[in-house]
Amino acid sequence: MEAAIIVLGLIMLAGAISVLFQKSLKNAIITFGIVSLISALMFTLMKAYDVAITEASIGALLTIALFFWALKRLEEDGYNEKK
Amino acid sequence: MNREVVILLFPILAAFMIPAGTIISQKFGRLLSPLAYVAGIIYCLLLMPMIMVRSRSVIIGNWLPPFGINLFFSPLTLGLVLFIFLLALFILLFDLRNTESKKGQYYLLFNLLVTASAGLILTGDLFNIFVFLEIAGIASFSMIAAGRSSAGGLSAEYSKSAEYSKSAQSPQGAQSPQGALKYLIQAQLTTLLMLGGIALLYSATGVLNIAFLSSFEALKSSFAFLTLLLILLPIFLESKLFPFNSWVGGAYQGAEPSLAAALSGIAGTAAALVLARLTLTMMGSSSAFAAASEKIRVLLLLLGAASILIGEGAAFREKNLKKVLAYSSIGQMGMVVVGISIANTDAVRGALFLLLSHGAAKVLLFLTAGFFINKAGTPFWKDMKGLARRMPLAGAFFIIGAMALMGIPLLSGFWAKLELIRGAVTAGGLAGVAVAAILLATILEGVYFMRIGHSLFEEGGITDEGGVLKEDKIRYNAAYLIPCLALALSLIAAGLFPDLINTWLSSAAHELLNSQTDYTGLILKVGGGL
Amino acid sequence: MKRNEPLINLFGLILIILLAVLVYLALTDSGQGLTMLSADLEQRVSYSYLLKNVTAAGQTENQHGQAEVILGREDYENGAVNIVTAIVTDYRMLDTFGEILVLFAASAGVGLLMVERKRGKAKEASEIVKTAVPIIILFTLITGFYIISHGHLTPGGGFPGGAVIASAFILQFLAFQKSSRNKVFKILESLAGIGLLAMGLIGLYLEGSLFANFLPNGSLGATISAAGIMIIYALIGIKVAAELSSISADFIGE
Amino acid sequence: METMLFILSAFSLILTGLFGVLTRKNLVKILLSLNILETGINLLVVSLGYFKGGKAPILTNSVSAAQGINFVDPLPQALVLTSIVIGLSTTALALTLILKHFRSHQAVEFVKLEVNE
Repeated sequence: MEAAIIVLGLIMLAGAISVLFQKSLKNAIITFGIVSLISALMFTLMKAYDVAITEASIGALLTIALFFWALKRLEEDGYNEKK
Repeated sequence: MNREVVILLFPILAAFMIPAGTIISQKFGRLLSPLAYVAGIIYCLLLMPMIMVRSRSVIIGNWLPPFGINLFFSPLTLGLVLFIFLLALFILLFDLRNTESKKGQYYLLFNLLVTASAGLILTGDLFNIFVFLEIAGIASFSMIAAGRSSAGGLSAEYSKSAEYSKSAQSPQGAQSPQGALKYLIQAQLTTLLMLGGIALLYSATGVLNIAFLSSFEALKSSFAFLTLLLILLPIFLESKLFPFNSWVGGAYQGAEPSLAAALSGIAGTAAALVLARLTLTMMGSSSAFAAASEKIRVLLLLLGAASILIGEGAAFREKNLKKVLAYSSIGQMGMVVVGISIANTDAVRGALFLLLSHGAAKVLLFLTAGFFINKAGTPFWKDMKGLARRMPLAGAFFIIGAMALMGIPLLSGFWAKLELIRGAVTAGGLAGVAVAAILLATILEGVYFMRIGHSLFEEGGITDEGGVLKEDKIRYNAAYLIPCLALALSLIAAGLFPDLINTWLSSAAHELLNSQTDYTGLILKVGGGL
Repeated sequence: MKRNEPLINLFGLILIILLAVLVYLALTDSGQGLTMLSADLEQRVSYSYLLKNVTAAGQTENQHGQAEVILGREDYENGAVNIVTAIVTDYRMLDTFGEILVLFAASAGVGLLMVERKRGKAKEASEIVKTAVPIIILFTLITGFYIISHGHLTPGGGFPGGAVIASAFILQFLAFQKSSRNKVFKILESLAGIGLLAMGLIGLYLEGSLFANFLPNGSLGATISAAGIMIIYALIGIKVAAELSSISADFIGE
Repeated sequence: METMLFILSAFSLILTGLFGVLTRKNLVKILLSLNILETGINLLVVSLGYFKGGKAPILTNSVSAAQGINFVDPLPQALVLTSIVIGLSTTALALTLILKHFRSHQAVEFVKLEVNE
């Protein structure tokens, strides 16, 4: 149990840090999605099943979808990551 | 029966009806919302005699605190709810004629902002405060960003004029999303930290109810300080306290005048009351936070004094009329915070009086400023030369509002500042700094309002150039006159006969300062305890 | 304005480390008094929720004189086996109501502010998608209704269930590029909201306080039990689904 | 011990999010940092209700006979449910504002605006 928490925590921390330092927004959003899903896993470890379901469906899935739709619209408006 | 709670439901019902209603007509929200507040005000007045005699803790879902959530109805809270409902009604009346193109959603959000402010005033539960703060926040970000242009509420002529297209090319023309975004990021950051603080406090005590928290055994000094600081952060932000007020300029510049009035008069009042509730009722005479309350008070006093000086200084240098008013709000809220932090009867009475006086005066000033900006077609007060000569009544309203803010004798602000200073002098010590800050701020306020007033009443000016201000444009409409007349008269009435609200002030200050008998005791007696 | 990235990062890092140290010191201070985690479960309000003895109605005691909750017994406080659901829809209903208002405000705000889409229509979906999507939508809807209707028994309830139903509508937008249902969503939003208020007001009228449960609780653990909670969660589910769908529709655009 | 590990990982996320909000200048990145901060806070809140060996707060036949002692605390979980939905609402609104901001300034950073006049 302890080992699982430590491993998951470290993965989450690494993911969170890489969200901040990634050049590409698309990759950053995907990484954030992974962090969010791992946090849902953490919630199940803490026996918070209601929270885990809500985090997975609302916190991870819908939030990521919103980010992607927004990014797509930004690109349509002329946003370019490389600049 | 806990039927006092119905007071919160009038604006909520109006908000719920708007999405379906706008399918019928875009005007639905604009016409329905004032009715909700008329009903709310009547209901408030019906409740008032009963609540003035005896405060009541109203429960939700038949669960007694600390298990359920309670709303606290006392002369203080019900009076403030009545006050913000009145302000909301006035602002909506002003909007009735002066805005053509606001969508239904705008009124939905406005109703939610007022609901959240009323909820913040009434609620007795920490997590509930967090939820209401979020509602108020989301409603205000959206409404600020919906402002049509940087000047806000400009007349059609102006938007076609050369000056406007010049300013629209510079980034200023569409800056409302930026102000709203800055506000959103800061507000979201602090409310999230507040949630962390609430959870830490819960894990130490096992309750979320303010009354129960305050009657707990002592917390560790450093832990109490940490959690209190985290919990107070978003409230510092909402009450525009010094290091947390960088959003104010951008947000108010983006907002239309009527919205700026709502943010300053309604949301500001609610934030100040939550601050008083947490620092006086929760920390005040309790044992739980005894170790940290002194430090928090000193912090509040210093931040309050700093924001008085910084706010008034910024207002002094500002050229945009709406931003002048916004920055002076920072200063005035600083004075309220100082009064709360001194925590003796005189200071708290002064702070509450100032809260009411500032709320009413600011709404009057913002509505009048909106009227001026609309007529003159420019947001800068220097370009409004001679405007008040053509519209003496509006000019008089502006002068009355400004004098009430300054604290000229015979107007409400005078008594408020007098009691505040009296309280600070009684307290002595560090409060002396606050007295100096308030006096200096009054001088600064006097100078800049004098300059603006002089410019407004100056000879010549705007009428000569370009004929922006045609003869038929200076007619008033009832939608502007009725709210402003009511506000100006109440400012004068409170100044001439301060005894009118004396009973209310005394019982309100008593409730905040003697939480054992007037707040905690009542709720603990009803609630079962753990 | 030129920004010096590494310097700002370093400055931020130092600030964060400082904050971390301060929080650590505050949490591990050795002084007297309550601190983080010093309340055990027995000392928290949740203990009474778990034992369903907030009002002590329907409570029994076992031979040790301790409170006991028995599955299948009738008329426990709100009849929900899932205590989180009981808290969300009953004990702390005002918070949930506020949460709905937050989502309501956000959907109105997004509708008010969303900019028009510049580019024309996206390309038509293929035939395979068009046949497969209705089937997927059907299954998603069934899952959503299941999650909502079993909120009092299993993890789930109105919010995730509403999100799942919304995802069915999102799929439909993506496959057929139609968002003409906006009017329906608006009416549903209004009706579900007014329905929730009506539930609250009936509770106020019959039981004497807003959102008080006025319906029979049924027997603890049965599928059809906790009637008030089921209705409230259904209304929440409809409202959440309508709001999330209209937010998504605004983001996807025409 | 387990609780402490949960709290520690929550704090690490909170601090990372805080760092991101303070140092990033891309608005989408700031928003992602806020979401990381929110995830961290949610983890913190739930972990403050976690007890070692506790069961999920759902009454079943096997646990209802016992006196409900070995459950995890359900109240923080209920609070976090609220917080997650609030987080989604703010994210949606902030993204809308960012899109609007980009339309008027062609930038996903805060732009320095000329002072009046």
